[in-house]
Amino acid sequence: MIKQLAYYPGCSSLGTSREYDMSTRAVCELLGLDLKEIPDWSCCGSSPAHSFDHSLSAALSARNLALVETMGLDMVATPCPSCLSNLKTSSHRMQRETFRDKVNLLLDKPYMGSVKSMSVLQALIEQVGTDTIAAMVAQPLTGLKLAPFYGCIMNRPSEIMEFDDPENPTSMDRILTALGAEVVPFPLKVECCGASYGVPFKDIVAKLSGKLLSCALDAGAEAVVVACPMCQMNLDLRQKQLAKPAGVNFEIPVVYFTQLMGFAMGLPESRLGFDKLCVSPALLLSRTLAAAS
Amino acid sequence: MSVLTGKELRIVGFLCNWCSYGGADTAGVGRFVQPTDLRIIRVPCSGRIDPLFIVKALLNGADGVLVSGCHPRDCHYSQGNFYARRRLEVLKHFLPVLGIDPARFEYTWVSASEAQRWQKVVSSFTERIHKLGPASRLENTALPDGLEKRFAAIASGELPSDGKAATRLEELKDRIHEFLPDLDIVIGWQRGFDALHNTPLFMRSAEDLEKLVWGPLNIHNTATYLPSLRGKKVGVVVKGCDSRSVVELLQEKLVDRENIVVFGMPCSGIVDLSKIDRALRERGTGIGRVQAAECGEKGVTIKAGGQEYRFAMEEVAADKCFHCEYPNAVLADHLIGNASPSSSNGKISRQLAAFDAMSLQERMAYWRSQMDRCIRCHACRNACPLCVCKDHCIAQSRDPHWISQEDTITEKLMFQVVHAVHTAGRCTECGECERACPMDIPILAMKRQMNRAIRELFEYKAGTDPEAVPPLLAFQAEEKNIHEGVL
Amino acid sequence: MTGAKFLSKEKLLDWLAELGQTRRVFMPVEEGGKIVFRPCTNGDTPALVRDASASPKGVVFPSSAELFRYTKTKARGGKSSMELKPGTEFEPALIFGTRPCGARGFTIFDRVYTGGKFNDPYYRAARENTLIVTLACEGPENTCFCNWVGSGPDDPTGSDVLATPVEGGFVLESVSERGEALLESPLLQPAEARTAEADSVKSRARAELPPARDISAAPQSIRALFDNQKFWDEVSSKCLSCGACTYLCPTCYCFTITDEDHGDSGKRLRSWDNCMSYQFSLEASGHNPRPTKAHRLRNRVGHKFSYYPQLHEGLLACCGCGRCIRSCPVSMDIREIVLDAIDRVQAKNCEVVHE
Amino acid sequence: MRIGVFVCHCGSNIEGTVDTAAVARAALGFPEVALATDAMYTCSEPGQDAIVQAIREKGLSGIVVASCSPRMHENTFRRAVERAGLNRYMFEMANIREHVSWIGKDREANTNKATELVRMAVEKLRRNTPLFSNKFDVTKRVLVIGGGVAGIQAALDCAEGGKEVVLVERESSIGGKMAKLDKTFPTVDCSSCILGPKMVDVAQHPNIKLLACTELKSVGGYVGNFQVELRKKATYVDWTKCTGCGQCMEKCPSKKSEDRFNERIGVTTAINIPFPQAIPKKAVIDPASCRHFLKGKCGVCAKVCPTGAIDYEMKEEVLTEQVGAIIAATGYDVFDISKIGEYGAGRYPDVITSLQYERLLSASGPTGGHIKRPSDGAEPKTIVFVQCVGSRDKSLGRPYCSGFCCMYTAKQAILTRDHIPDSQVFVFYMDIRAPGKLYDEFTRRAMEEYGARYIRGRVAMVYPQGSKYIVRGADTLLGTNVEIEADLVVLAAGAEAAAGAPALAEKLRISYDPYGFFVESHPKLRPVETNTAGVYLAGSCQGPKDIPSSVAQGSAAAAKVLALFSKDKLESDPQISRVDIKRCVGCGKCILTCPYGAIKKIDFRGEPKAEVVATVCQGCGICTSTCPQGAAQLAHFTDDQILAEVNALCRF
Repeated sequence: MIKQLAYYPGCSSLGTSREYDMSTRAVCELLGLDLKEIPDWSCCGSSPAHSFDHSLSAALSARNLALVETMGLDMVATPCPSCLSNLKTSSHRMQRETFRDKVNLLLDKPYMGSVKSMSVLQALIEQVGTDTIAAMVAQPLTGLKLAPFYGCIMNRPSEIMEFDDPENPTSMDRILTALGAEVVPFPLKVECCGASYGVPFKDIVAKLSGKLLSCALDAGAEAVVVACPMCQMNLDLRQKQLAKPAGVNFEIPVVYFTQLMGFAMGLPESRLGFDKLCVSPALLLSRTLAAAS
Repeated sequence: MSVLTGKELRIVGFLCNWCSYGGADTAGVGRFVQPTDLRIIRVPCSGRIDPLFIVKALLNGADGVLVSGCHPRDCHYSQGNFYARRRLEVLKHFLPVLGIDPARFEYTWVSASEAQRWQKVVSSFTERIHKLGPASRLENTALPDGLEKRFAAIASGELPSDGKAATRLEELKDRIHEFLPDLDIVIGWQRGFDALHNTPLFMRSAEDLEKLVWGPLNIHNTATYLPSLRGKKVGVVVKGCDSRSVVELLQEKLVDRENIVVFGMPCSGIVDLSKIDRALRERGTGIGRVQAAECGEKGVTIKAGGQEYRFAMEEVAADKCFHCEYPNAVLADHLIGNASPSSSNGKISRQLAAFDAMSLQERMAYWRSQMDRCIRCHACRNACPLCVCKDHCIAQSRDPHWISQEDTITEKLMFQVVHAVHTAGRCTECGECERACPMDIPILAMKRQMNRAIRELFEYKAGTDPEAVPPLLAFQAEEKNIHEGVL
Repeated sequence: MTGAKFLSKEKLLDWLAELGQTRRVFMPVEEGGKIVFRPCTNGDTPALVRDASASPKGVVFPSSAELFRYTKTKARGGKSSMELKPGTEFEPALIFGTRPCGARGFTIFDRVYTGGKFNDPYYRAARENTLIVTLACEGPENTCFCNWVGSGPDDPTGSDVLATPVEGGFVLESVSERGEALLESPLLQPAEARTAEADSVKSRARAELPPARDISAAPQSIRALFDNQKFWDEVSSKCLSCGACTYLCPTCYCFTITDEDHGDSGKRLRSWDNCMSYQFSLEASGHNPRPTKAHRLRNRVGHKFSYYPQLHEGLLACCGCGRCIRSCPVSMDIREIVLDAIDRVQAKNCEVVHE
Repeated sequence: MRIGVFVCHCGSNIEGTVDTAAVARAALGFPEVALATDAMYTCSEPGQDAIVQAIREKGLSGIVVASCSPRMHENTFRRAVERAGLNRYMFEMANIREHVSWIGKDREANTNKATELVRMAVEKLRRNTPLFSNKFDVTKRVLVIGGGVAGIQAALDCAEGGKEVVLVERESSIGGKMAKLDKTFPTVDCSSCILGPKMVDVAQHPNIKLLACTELKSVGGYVGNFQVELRKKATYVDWTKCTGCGQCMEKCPSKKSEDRFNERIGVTTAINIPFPQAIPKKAVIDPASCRHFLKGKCGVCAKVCPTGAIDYEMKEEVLTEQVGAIIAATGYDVFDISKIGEYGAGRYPDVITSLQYERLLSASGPTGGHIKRPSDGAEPKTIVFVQCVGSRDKSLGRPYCSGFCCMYTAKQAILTRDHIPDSQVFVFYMDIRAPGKLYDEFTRRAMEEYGARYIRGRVAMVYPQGSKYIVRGADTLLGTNVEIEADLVVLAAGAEAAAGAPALAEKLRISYDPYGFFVESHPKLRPVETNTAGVYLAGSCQGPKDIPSSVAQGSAAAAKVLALFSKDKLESDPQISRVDIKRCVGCGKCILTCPYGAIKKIDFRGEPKAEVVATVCQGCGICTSTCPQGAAQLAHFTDDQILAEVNALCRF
């Protein structure tokens, strides 16, 4: 049965995380999730908006949510945890009547509060389920040791995000296991990668991200699997910068979980965008293909 | 001697001995200055507070009533405030139908140590009452013009339907015939003194069975007789609404399941004789001159004074039949067919909609004008299938002495409040109270309001589940829909 | 004796207003679909198309009347004294628009309260100060049976004036001396030829009534069935034991006395009571000689059709207005019960004869 | 009725803002008031004498005192009117101090309000009737529920006082949490050395009937006369034959039973005696791991048992006991640390609770008293203790302080350094709460003498790195983050109400707080009583407690029981509900809502009626507000009495 969800790609999808967006659309299509892109969606405001003004930040998200209501849908999925965080926080705050009125004043069309926001990860877990995912696997990722990395805001704060365990989430672990891969115990799976310090304090980012990659390597991972454009960029793009302080030359692929899903389900590479990654997973993936055949 | 005119208003407090009375004491010991209006009545537990005390106070001169007890879970008697919370919350929802501003009544929780909180509660409640000003008194209200018109303007709705009503009677008779030998009595309906008036029938023999009739003139709730026939083997023919009374009686163990046999008849609505009377009067005749009447699928055809009048069912059906959710018996040993229910869509009745459209002042004035007619015959009570106290009703008791023999409107209204409060969470809205009223006083409105509160608060409908406990005889430690403690 | 007078419809309210100058005028008005007797006020029009839902008895015999109030006063030294004040004095009244049955009802009261060895001052004061202008009936309702009890649609018993509706107005005939005085109003015209029209209205109404059933055997029959619990159980099975019948009945005269005490002051009330109620015969011990509704219904029927006639020269304590049938929530029919009782006793007697 | 009204000045407490003479004058005008006067101190001896004298001389039949709160002096005045020969319930109080004179300075308004309160009291009093207590016998046996140190103390004290005690314990041995401890603070003496003899005393005391592996099934009756049903679980070993020799344990082939006594550090045999000092020292089979039950064959224990005590067919039994009082001493449970995801308990084997650590320290524990990491058995060198885990944490629904964690953490720090002198000990804390005798000195010793490094701050996260664990936290005093590489992380798990405490409370008809701890009658003045007469509390079931407090409460509860049992007859409170059988229609609504089960259905001449069991009724009045006919009336708070008060206010 096909399920319809509104889809909010978020700005990263237009640039740094096009591969995430591509693979998400491809995988969802295959699994019967009909993603309807919100027409005329706008930026969620990201961190700058809410650091400046809560009602402005909420209005940016609420505009998109109100658009979902016009679409006649009651669920929206977004690949980006940062966008999700804004959508959810806005909805949460707008449960308060005074705040809701204030925000709706800023909008052309008021948001009635009927939309449930979720990550693509949550949509895949709750609307599709690991059983269906496992059943769709064409080339299992047998023998692939993966460290799933959720990032710091996918599940937190738990009373707003309301998905999975905030300290020890396992949803991505379960998907990867369903794909046939081996998930290594990765204690830092909800640590901060330092994304927002990416420009001003590169040394902090180097420390935080470096520790993450070291931990993944220590745990025996051959690749880090992510669900966040920010994390992906930090961990993948900066591996050269991280190498020096950590004293390790990492060279560990950092892939989106949707890419791996697409790969395991036999989708063509052109729809998954592995070529957009800095550290190429090609070697790993060809090994899996070889093992499978 | 009274409250200081111009300075104070009459505020009555009911406080439990263990927590809130102690809290008020602690506030005194701490010299927490409070307004002087409040007069405190000490009771052992908030569970002791009969909501009727509060209505009594509000109808008789109080401008505000404040109840305070132990915090939930802190009750000295472990459960008293849980019961109190349900009953008082329901009362709060009920008061507006009388035209009493619910803000004049508040309940809250204050522990023996919360002196400051008590001060805040008293101060803010007193302030609230002063903002509202002196309460309007029932005797001093005047009815605005055109209220009746506003009532009439509110549309009714859809009726249930049963295409095969005509053929059902024989099937019913056969079925009763089969079981009659094992039963002492079977209750049904027969034709009464004229063509429009049916009357309850008590069948004891096959001969009686021949008198049995079926149709929209079977307006009486047969379940009403069941509690008084306890101990006998009784068969009872029921419409959907009657069956809910049977279920409620079973819920309350007022009848024994093994002693009753329920014959469920699908119902496509009953008539409201007062509506027919009104319609006939508009046409220059009256219900007293009816010579013949016939009820068909399309409605009622009446011959009166040599003329024939036709009324569509929509014109003359009882209000309760519109949006009827239960045209079929919810419990039956023998179900004689099925009617299709009308879409209820959670719509409220015309009557309630009319009340909602009135201001509080108007509601009070409306009751004043309506209750004036009351002759205190208590037909409302005696027709009520759930008024099982009947002979021992507190309306006629000197000890306890809730209601006096003075025929003031306040006393008459007080009795109606007693009825509504005592049937709260139990009433199935069969409408017998209003139908039985020889003066056509719209007393069902109070029960409808009460039921709306019960539905909203407890998601409960009386008389639908024989195993359910009526909500005011139960509680939950955490009440999903009660959010008290605004003070 | 002044002859009959004609009152035109247009002048009805003026006439009532004129009467209202010297006494309180009560008339039937419509309220919430029912007709009740209310003091006549400006702008109200009487509801005369049919008999009132309530009976006119409340004007003379209020549902709750203050007999007296008392106040206790304490003097210094602990001695106290009690002061009694009589209840409000009955101001002269006039009932307009009751039907003959309602007026006849008062005569049944009279025999009890003023006719025999007892003299009820409160009732007497009210009755003597109340005039009754009765409206003759143009036709019967299904519940009417005044002809069974010796009355009729133009029965003047108990009235002071009998008004018969004719085209464009009423023909007024005085029944009593006090009634005669009422006809002296300049608003009235001599009835002249309209009297004949009135007579034909009356005879038409009489003719329209279904023939009366013979219930002369009722007193003996009901007495014979006194101990027949089965009979009373059966006829009362659908009775709800409420008081609608008694409180609406123009002839039910029972009352109860209560003191509403407020400490040092209070009042004594006389209120309608109702033999269908459990409390009516409840004794202080907790014993109740009429514990079931069957006992109580037996009393109501028996009182009207057997016990009262025995005390009052065979006159029934029923005026045949049919209110108890019309307003009964379960459509009980007192006629049916009386006939049933007569039939049963007759059938039994026949059996005896046959044997 | 002839009523006397006494309006008290309370020195200037009342008179300062209330014109008491005016109140008295006004009262004289109230119904049936024969005498009204003001007095300086009504509660003083001359004040009370004046009341007594007035009753005798003026023939008064009811008294109203307008003074302080009835919660203060109602009993004082009731005794006074009783001395004068009146029934104690022919008395009412108007609270014109706490509710009037102390809360406002407007003399006019206060005087008016005081007068109204007096009117209310007079109107109520006019409807009062004399009430009389009933006397009934007392069964002088006590049930103690829970064999931890509090229950043991209570049982021993009652037994020593010459009363029979039934002590029930859910586990197979008494001893409770204390039996699991290695040492106790602040003396660092051996826990089993001080508890052991007491446990033996319990076993040997002629007045104590010890029922282990037993739980409370139901409670009926009332103070002085409880009927208690006890459920004795099937142990599959006939304890009358078992000598506790332990041969069965040695031979048992199934070694996968969870070791509850050792806090699930390791496993144990399916047939088991939990620890060497167990009382009673009897074996129990765990059918969840016993091969006989799982596979249908084995029978090794039955073969080796020298007394033939094994009985695989044993069934659960229900016992009935008659007792006059009940002491609940059901203790607490340890907070489930796996609920805190960031600490990884449950995922990381070397993140353990303090009580598990206690077992590692104990010579009778699974490691024989050597501190070994559960993961690899290695001796840890760096040990991090984290305090307030599941305490003082609103986000976990545990806002309260568990009270004893600071102390036992200090003790464990000290013991760690004793056991492994070259170890490093870190303690993360929020505040040190050590208010007991020698307590603060003890924590200082841990820091100063034993070199435990106390870091003020919360731990954010624990995660493994190699064979170690990184403990990341904040040092709020230095304002920095800290990361410690630890070998073992010990979480000072807080106390929570024992599993099933709310259900037990409902059986005992006592209140419990939102966390499941039982609620005492008064937090200060009645700390071991409950609101149900005859039921007392001891130990941590009322709230987290350390050993001295638990023992003190055990003794206190015992003292209450002994005081109760010192009377041969008890008097019931006559302020209870009564059912007017003439009004009752037997609808049973009161039975449904009575929280005490104090109303029963009776048959009266073939009709159902309700009847109040006078000794069970506690006088809450729920039945009165439930009964539509007004048949159930709470004496002294009847509908008419409350209506009189309402009318006194609203009619004037």
